[in-house]
Amino acid sequence: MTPQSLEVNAERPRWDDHELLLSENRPLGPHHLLRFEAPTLASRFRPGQFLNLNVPGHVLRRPLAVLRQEGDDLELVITPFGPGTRDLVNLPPGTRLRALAPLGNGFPAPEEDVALVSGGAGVAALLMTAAAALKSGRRVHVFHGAPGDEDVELIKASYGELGLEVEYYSEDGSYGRAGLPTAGLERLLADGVAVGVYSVGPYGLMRAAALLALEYDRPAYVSLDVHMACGVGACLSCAVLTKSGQKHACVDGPVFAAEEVVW
Amino acid sequence: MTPQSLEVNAERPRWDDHELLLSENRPLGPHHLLRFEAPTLASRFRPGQFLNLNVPGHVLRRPLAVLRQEGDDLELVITPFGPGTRDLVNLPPGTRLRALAPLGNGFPAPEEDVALVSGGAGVAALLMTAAAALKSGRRVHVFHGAPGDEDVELIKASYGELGLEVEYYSEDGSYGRAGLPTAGLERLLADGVAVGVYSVGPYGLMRAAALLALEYDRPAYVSLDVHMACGVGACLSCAVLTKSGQKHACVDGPVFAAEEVVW
Amino acid sequence: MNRLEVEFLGVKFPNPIVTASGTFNFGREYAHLYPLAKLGAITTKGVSPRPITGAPTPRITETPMGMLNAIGLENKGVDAYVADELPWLKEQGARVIVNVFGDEPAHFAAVATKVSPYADLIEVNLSCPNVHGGNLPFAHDPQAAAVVLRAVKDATDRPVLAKLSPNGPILPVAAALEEAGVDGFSLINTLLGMRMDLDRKRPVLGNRQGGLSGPAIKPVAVRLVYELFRNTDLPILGMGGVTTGEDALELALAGARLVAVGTATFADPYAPLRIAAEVDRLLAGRGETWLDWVGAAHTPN
Amino acid sequence: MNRLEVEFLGVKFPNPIVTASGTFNFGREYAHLYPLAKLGAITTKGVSPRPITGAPTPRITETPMGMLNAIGLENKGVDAYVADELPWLKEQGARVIVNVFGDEPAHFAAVATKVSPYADLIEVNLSCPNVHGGNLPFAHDPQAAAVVLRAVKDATDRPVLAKLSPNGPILPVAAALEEAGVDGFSLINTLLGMRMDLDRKRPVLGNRQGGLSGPAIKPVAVRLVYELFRNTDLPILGMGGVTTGEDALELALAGARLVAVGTATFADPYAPLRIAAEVDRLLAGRGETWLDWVGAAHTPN
Ligand SMILES: Cc1cc2nc3c(=O)[nH]c(=O)nc-3n(C[C@H](O)[C@H](O)[C@H](O)COP(=O)(O)OP(=O)(O)OC[C@H]3O[C@@H](n4cnc5c(N)ncnc54)[C@H](O)[C@@H]3O)c2cc1C
Ligand SMILES: Cc1cc2nc3c(=O)[nH]c(=O)nc-3n(C[C@H](O)[C@H](O)[C@H](O)COP(=O)(O)OP(=O)(O)OC[C@H]3O[C@@H](n4cnc5c(N)ncnc54)[C@H](O)[C@@H]3O)c2cc1C
Ligand SMILES: Cc1cc2nc3c(=O)[nH]c(=O)nc-3n(C[C@H](O)[C@H](O)[C@H](O)COP(=O)(O)O)c2cc1C
Ligand SMILES: Cc1cc2nc3c(=O)[nH]c(=O)nc-3n(C[C@H](O)[C@H](O)[C@H](O)COP(=O)(O)O)c2cc1C
Ligand code: FES
Ligand code: FES
Repeated sequence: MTPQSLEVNAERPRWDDHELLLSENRPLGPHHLLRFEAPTLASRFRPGQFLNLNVPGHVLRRPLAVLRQEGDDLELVITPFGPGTRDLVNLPPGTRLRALAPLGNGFPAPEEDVALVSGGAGVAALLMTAAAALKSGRRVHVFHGAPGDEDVELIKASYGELGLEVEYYSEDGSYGRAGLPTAGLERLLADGVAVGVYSVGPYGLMRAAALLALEYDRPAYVSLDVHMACGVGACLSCAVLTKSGQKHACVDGPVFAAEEVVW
Repeated sequence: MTPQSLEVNAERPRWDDHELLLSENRPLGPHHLLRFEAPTLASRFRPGQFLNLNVPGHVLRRPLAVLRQEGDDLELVITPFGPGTRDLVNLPPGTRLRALAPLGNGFPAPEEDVALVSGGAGVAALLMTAAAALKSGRRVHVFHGAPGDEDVELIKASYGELGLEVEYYSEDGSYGRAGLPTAGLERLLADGVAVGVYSVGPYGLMRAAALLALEYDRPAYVSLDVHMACGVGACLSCAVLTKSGQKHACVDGPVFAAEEVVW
Repeated sequence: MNRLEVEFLGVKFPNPIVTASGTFNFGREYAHLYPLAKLGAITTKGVSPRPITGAPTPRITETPMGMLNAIGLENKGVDAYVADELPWLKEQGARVIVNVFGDEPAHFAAVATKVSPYADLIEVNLSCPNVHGGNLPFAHDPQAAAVVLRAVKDATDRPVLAKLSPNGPILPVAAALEEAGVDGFSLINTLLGMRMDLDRKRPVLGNRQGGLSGPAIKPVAVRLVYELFRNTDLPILGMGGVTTGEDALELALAGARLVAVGTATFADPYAPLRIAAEVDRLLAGRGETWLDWVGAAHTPN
Repeated sequence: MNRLEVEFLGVKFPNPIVTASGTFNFGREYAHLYPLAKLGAITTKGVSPRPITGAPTPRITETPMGMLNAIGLENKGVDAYVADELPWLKEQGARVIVNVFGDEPAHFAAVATKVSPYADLIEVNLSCPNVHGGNLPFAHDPQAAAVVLRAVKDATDRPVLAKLSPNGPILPVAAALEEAGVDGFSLINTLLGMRMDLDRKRPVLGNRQGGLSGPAIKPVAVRLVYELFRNTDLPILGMGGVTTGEDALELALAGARLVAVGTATFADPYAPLRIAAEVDRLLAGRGETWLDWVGAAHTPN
């Protein structure tokens, strides 16, 4: 199926092409935190939405979650991966970029306590949900996983700023607990704690978290990472197979309920 | 013929790939003056030589004459023309570039008084010859042409700094004398003044200056503007037809004696 | 004076810049940004007789100044578009070029008949594989292409463009299509290409290979439009990597009467309108019109 | 351990990165920068029986992440190179691939015979027009290409590579060449393209059209090497837009045993050595060798 049209989904905020001014770019371990002035986007993002950011010298924009938004300021966390993100994390403050935003459906507001299961820059897509949950008085359990200790600074600059305690898992045991963050989630769920599960990170991590939540009959949401060109429903590149047919991550997602996804 | 090999032309200075740090970039009317720190190139350029400068995001380097060199500092004048030069004149100070240099044969040292006939950024290729002539006590006559008054700042920042008076010709009569700078050259030659003629600018201007000099039996040199890829004799893109066969502007030129060129 | 106005096969276009098939869907996604009637025209996503799910993901990846796509012709099928999208699109006042395809001549024809009421022009995508012809695309088999074209011509009263592929010689196919009664040509479709994922040691795309588009292919587009123009009197809709007004004028010089913008729209949803405005500014500076440029690189100086 | 060492048709290369024909002349221009023996090999400028003056200028122009060239096969002719350049080049200790062409089979053969004493491999450029075959390049006429190849094979004891053109289908030509006894393939030569000069309303290049090279064409090169690898057991020298070690590994995954670097050398004369060093570093990080990558995208995961 082609994406639902804007007419059908009227509450989706209308996106446009906005100008962003890079005001700060600092490394957080292997990641970079980029802060922008984006007055025309002030308060436009819901938790889990994203923008499609241009990169000078590149033909396509890059989809990125919004870590934080305060007034005119907007922050992204970018992990250099291929040519585009490598160029992005090298841009000097003062650079003007453009972004299609706000895009995507975002996470549903938590209706109970939440468990966040993140890996790498997946934190970016979860932080606004964490803040919203705290604001509405929910408890927030955080399980974060990484190959080693490289995400410590990222955790501090994100969950840390909200005063959240993070159960950190490293695969090589170099920091926090050894193993995968789904171990923490499983313990929590096995203890019968009633949480909604939100997971963003590598596919394997999201899948494991989603299957655990389904096993314990808890609601769970993931943000799927699909290669995108337009970001707005026009190119059909971001197909996702769901139990109700083929969807498109940029408009029908990137957030999907765990039980909807064909894992 | 392929370019003369380095072996054959032993006095040609060996080029290499050098790093340049852009220290200043200021407009001079429609042109830009770019100043670089280039310590590894200090005192390497002879008048009329050029470098092949990289432009971020472009596959080929761009051949550009050296306006001035003092110690570690090196200055270029660039007229935005196509995508590459447009990008160059927009680079912020602090940008690091690379240049193959020094390239080309350069002008022969003046053996008598000289007449310079320039158009646009052609000034860049002539200024070091002007300085050398003055230093060896020759008289320097300068004729510069432009469509209108747009080259006034360029003239001030180049010939002006050497204390030279410039006979400025504008085609539309908006500054200096109305007409073409070859009018001034012709007057000088008709007066029987014994000068060597050096011309750099649009093809038509160089051709007219060269033919005048030949008519009055004066030595004349031009710097031919040919599309170049490698800049060092390897790609054979910069062919020039001369009376002694096909030459290549990057190594056998860019300077050619007027009587050698098949106009 | 409208410098940009151009007539093409009897249809009036307010400006020559149209969207390229598959890069603008049916226009709904961009309709809140500007009135779609301001575009020269919209070329729709390719429409087939029945719905197609498309290729496995990843379906796109970037390359130097280009992108590869292997969408796999995903579409909802002609009936859904005739029900939901095409009437809406005509209501917007937009000129509409409907891109059609199938896996045999009768299927192309069936789609053409159904979309005709909403189409100003029909564009026949010949790059799809000919399932009964050893999967060689119609675009590379002059006789098969001609059979498709004749079937479509019989099925519609709208002018029909054949969309040519740069992955094989175009002139023999163009000649066969002209013989079969085609009204005009559009080109170029994408060049086949591939990118490798070094971590997985595998092609990046789910479909392994995909179609290369964007500025990287512009020189190939300019050359093929130029060559075709020398060999036909039929009008040409040119495309391939157009991102600026200067790019559109390059294609016009080569012989394109209309110019489509595809990949550039992903990075800038306003691209088709911006490019039309840039062309207008360049022409105004010279006191010329678009038609002064169409094919001008071929006329004696 | 030398991770980069590779044997190709009986010749040992210290690393798989060689220069591409026409982009390094005969090496003399770069010999003061580094010992030419450090390169995997040098592929010479194309050599013809008699001197050729070449095409009118401009002969090159830039395009988005690419360049067009129409040098027109300028060269001094085989006798001059055998006298002045090839003996010198062999003295440098470099491995040498001599690129040869002509306008009929006997001319290719004559050049091959003369250069053989200095050649580790002979590369036959089939992209030049077949003057007795309606000017269709040999590369697009399987039978004509096979005749050339047989003539060259008879004229030399060196292994012979056929250089394929991406401007037409490659598999039929490759099959005919294999039948004719070719030892290996090199690809891709340039894609035909064009750029317009908006001021003159004319093609930029003196020759109007030229060959597109550089990063823009890399996806096309990866695809064609990949397709050829699936259809032949002969070794492949791959090229097209390689600028980094990652690019070279993409071509290796597709099936290239040697990789040539052309256009990148214009912007960085150290490019072939830098790319070899980058490949070495990437391989070292994984404890792998170059040969672990050659064709690896085709093996079951
Ligand atoms: C909704 C969403 C939110 C994201 N949020 C973040 C974030 O906050 N921080 C972060 O570091 N990364 C995030 N990503 C992943 C990020 O978009 C990719 O890492 C990036 O696009 C890769 O580009 P590249 O040039 O480095 O790699 P390349 O492989 O060169 O990219 C080539 C093309 O493929 C696409 N692509 C490649 N990998 C991915 C991928 N994993 N996901 C989507 N498209 C891809 C690119 O967009 C580009 O069009 C997000 C992805 C999505 C879909
Ligand atoms: C020896 C020499 C010295 C020069 N000195 C100066 C100078 O001091 N200041 C200045 O402004 N310009 C100078 N030029 C001209 C300058 O090199 C071109 O304007 C520039 O290369 C154009 O690049 P572009 O990207 O703007 O245009 P494009 O047309 O996009 O360039 C595309 C390609 O064509 C080549 N090209 C295009 N026009 C020219 C041209 N006129 N001459 C040579 N190559 C060209 C470019 O190098 C590039 O490879 C000189 C040229 C030569 C040969
Ligand atoms: C994502 C994508 C989808 C496309 N889908 C179609 C299609 O359905 N039918 C078709 O004829 N061409 C399709 N094309 C090709 C374009 O219409 C166009 O011919 C090509 O992309 C070159 O133009 P560009 O470089 O401006 O994108 C598609 C191109 C892209 C990038
Ligand atoms: C300026 C130039 C000259 C070339 N001359 C030849 C040639 O003489 N013979 C040949 O077989 N290929 C020639 N080629 C093609 C290259 O060898 C190579 O196949 C092509 O450029 C693709 O590689 P690249 O993208 O790394 O440059 C030439 C390419 C360029 C850019
Ligand atoms: S349809 Fe989702 S990225 Fe284009
Ligand atoms: S030979 Fe002169 S530019 Fe390459």
